[in-house]
Amino acid sequence: MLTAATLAILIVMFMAICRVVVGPTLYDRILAVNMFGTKTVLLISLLGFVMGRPEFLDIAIVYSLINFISVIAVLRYSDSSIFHHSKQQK
Amino acid sequence: MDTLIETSSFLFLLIGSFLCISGGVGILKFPDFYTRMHAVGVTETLATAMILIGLMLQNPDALVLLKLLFILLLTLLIGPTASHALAQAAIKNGLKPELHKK
Amino acid sequence: MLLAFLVAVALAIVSMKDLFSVIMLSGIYGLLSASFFVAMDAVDVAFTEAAVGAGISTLLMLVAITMTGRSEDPDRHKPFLALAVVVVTGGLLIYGTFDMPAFGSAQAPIHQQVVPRYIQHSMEEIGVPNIVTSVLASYRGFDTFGEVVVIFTAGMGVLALLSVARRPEDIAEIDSLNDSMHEQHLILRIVSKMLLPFILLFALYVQFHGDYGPGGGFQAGVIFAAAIILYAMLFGMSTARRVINQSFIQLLAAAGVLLYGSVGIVSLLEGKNFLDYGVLSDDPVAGQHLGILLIELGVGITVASVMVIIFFNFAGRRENAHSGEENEMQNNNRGNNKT
Amino acid sequence: MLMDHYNYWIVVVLMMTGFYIVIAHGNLIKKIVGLSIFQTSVFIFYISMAKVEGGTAPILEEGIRQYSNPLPHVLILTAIVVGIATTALGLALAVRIKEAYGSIEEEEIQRQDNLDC
Repeated sequence: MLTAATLAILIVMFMAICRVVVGPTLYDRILAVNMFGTKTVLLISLLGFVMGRPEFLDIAIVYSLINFISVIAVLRYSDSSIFHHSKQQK
Repeated sequence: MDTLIETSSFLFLLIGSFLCISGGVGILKFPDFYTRMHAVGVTETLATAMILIGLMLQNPDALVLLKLLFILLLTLLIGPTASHALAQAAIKNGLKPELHKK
Repeated sequence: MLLAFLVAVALAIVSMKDLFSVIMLSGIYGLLSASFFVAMDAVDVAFTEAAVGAGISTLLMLVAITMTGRSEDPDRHKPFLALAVVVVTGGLLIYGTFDMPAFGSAQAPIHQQVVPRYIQHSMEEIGVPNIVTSVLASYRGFDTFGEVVVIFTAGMGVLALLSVARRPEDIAEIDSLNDSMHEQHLILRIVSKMLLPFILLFALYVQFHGDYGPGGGFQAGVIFAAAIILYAMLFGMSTARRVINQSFIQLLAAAGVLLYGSVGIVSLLEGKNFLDYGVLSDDPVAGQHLGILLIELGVGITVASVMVIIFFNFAGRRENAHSGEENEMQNNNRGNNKT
Repeated sequence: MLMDHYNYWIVVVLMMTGFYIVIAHGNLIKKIVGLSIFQTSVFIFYISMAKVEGGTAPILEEGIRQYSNPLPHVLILTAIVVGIATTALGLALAVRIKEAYGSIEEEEIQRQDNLDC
């Protein structure tokens, strides 16, 4: 059952990658990165169980933190960078 | 007794991965950014919770349970906030949702 | 399977024009490679790659992008020549891999010479279950010392390049700019207020847990720095600077390296060679434990403070670029409403 | 037979993509991303060499005999952190170049250099 779940998550990660490549607006890409991050957290905890080594969960915790911080960073700098950028065109 | 735990964890994992896939399909199929946002936001938190609970039932070792609980609480806290921040930034920068679609 | 994803992401990065999505993709690339490391049983490496490769490098590139503009002009000078060179080198390399041992085979030469000794003896000599940490800290203590010095110099290099002379009246300017921008992130501030103590606590857990599970000085330092960066982003640079001022951080970076060196010198004074901790306390194995803990602490402090220095300088430079333009706009506004 | 060398071929392909980005693209930031791709492919090469079939992570536990080889992990651990230090320096240089030359396109910078001397 675990391997079936890991397979499902791999498929979803692939979809997220397609969305990042295709995504018209900037925010689609950020959304896909966010989704990708949470799916990797799941993948790692599942891998931890499949391989029978529970220490992987520390990495999963770090992952979700880093994912949160990078999404916040992207938002924080994306609005000001557009502001910065658009001013140059004016 | 343990067959019950086994089947329930099996069930949780099944539902969790199905939700994941629905989220994935949602992110590709939906036309507009906000509908995609809705699809991902909902399934992301729920599917993660489902799969984590499924994992919890799998192995009753104390430390592992504690860590899994941490991850569960963390994702429940982080998921909605990230989606909120994303939506707020999108609206502020003038990404108008397409309301007139058929 | 994961590797196929990696190649797809790499090819996408090549074809992307807009730099912003390139950084998004490089974030995903880091995440993917970290999960590949997990699949390959490399637990510590996945930890570091996750914290550094996906987190900090994406962040730094992002800040750099806000200063150097997002678009990238699509001209590629003589791409076909480059392509030809690449294909030729690729062919030669692939030809080289044919006589490599099969992937994952136990008889590969790499597993024969030194490794069995480490696996058997590291438990008695150092008493630390995590072999990677024991090798990192005590068998190869000197290399890690050199590496900590490398990080320190990188931090000083960025400091020298980007440190901005703070004119007093300039600070007032930046403060007003900062506080106005941060009023509307209300929900984020509350959530991160709840989250921050947990992240810092987790960084300490990782720091001292390095012996038994994955973890250690580097990862703890990076997580610590990530927490401070989150704080600085949401509550504004000026408040962050007031909480952790610049000179204290630089002092801290130097202190980390000093701690590491002093542990070495202490064991030198005791008559053993430079970084041999067996001497630190009466029985050698406890000495090793003590030595490794101190070393990890030194590494953690240095890495955390260097990362914070780098981020503060980058963001400081960006604030300055902003306020620089604000001044011009205000000057010409003042200019024309005076006339 | 094919699966044995699959990892190494992927590493070579990644290395070449990174190499191509560095050569063909003018933008400095793009070159730094190319370098980091090149670097990560070297890490993957080391780690895939260290994997032993059926071996688990190198943390000693009672019942387990077969471990993956811990040595490359240590090397990669230090290499990642040094890599981030160099990337940070590269970005700092790119920022300063942008301020000095007004653009981070290679040709633009060379053109201005020829004008100066």
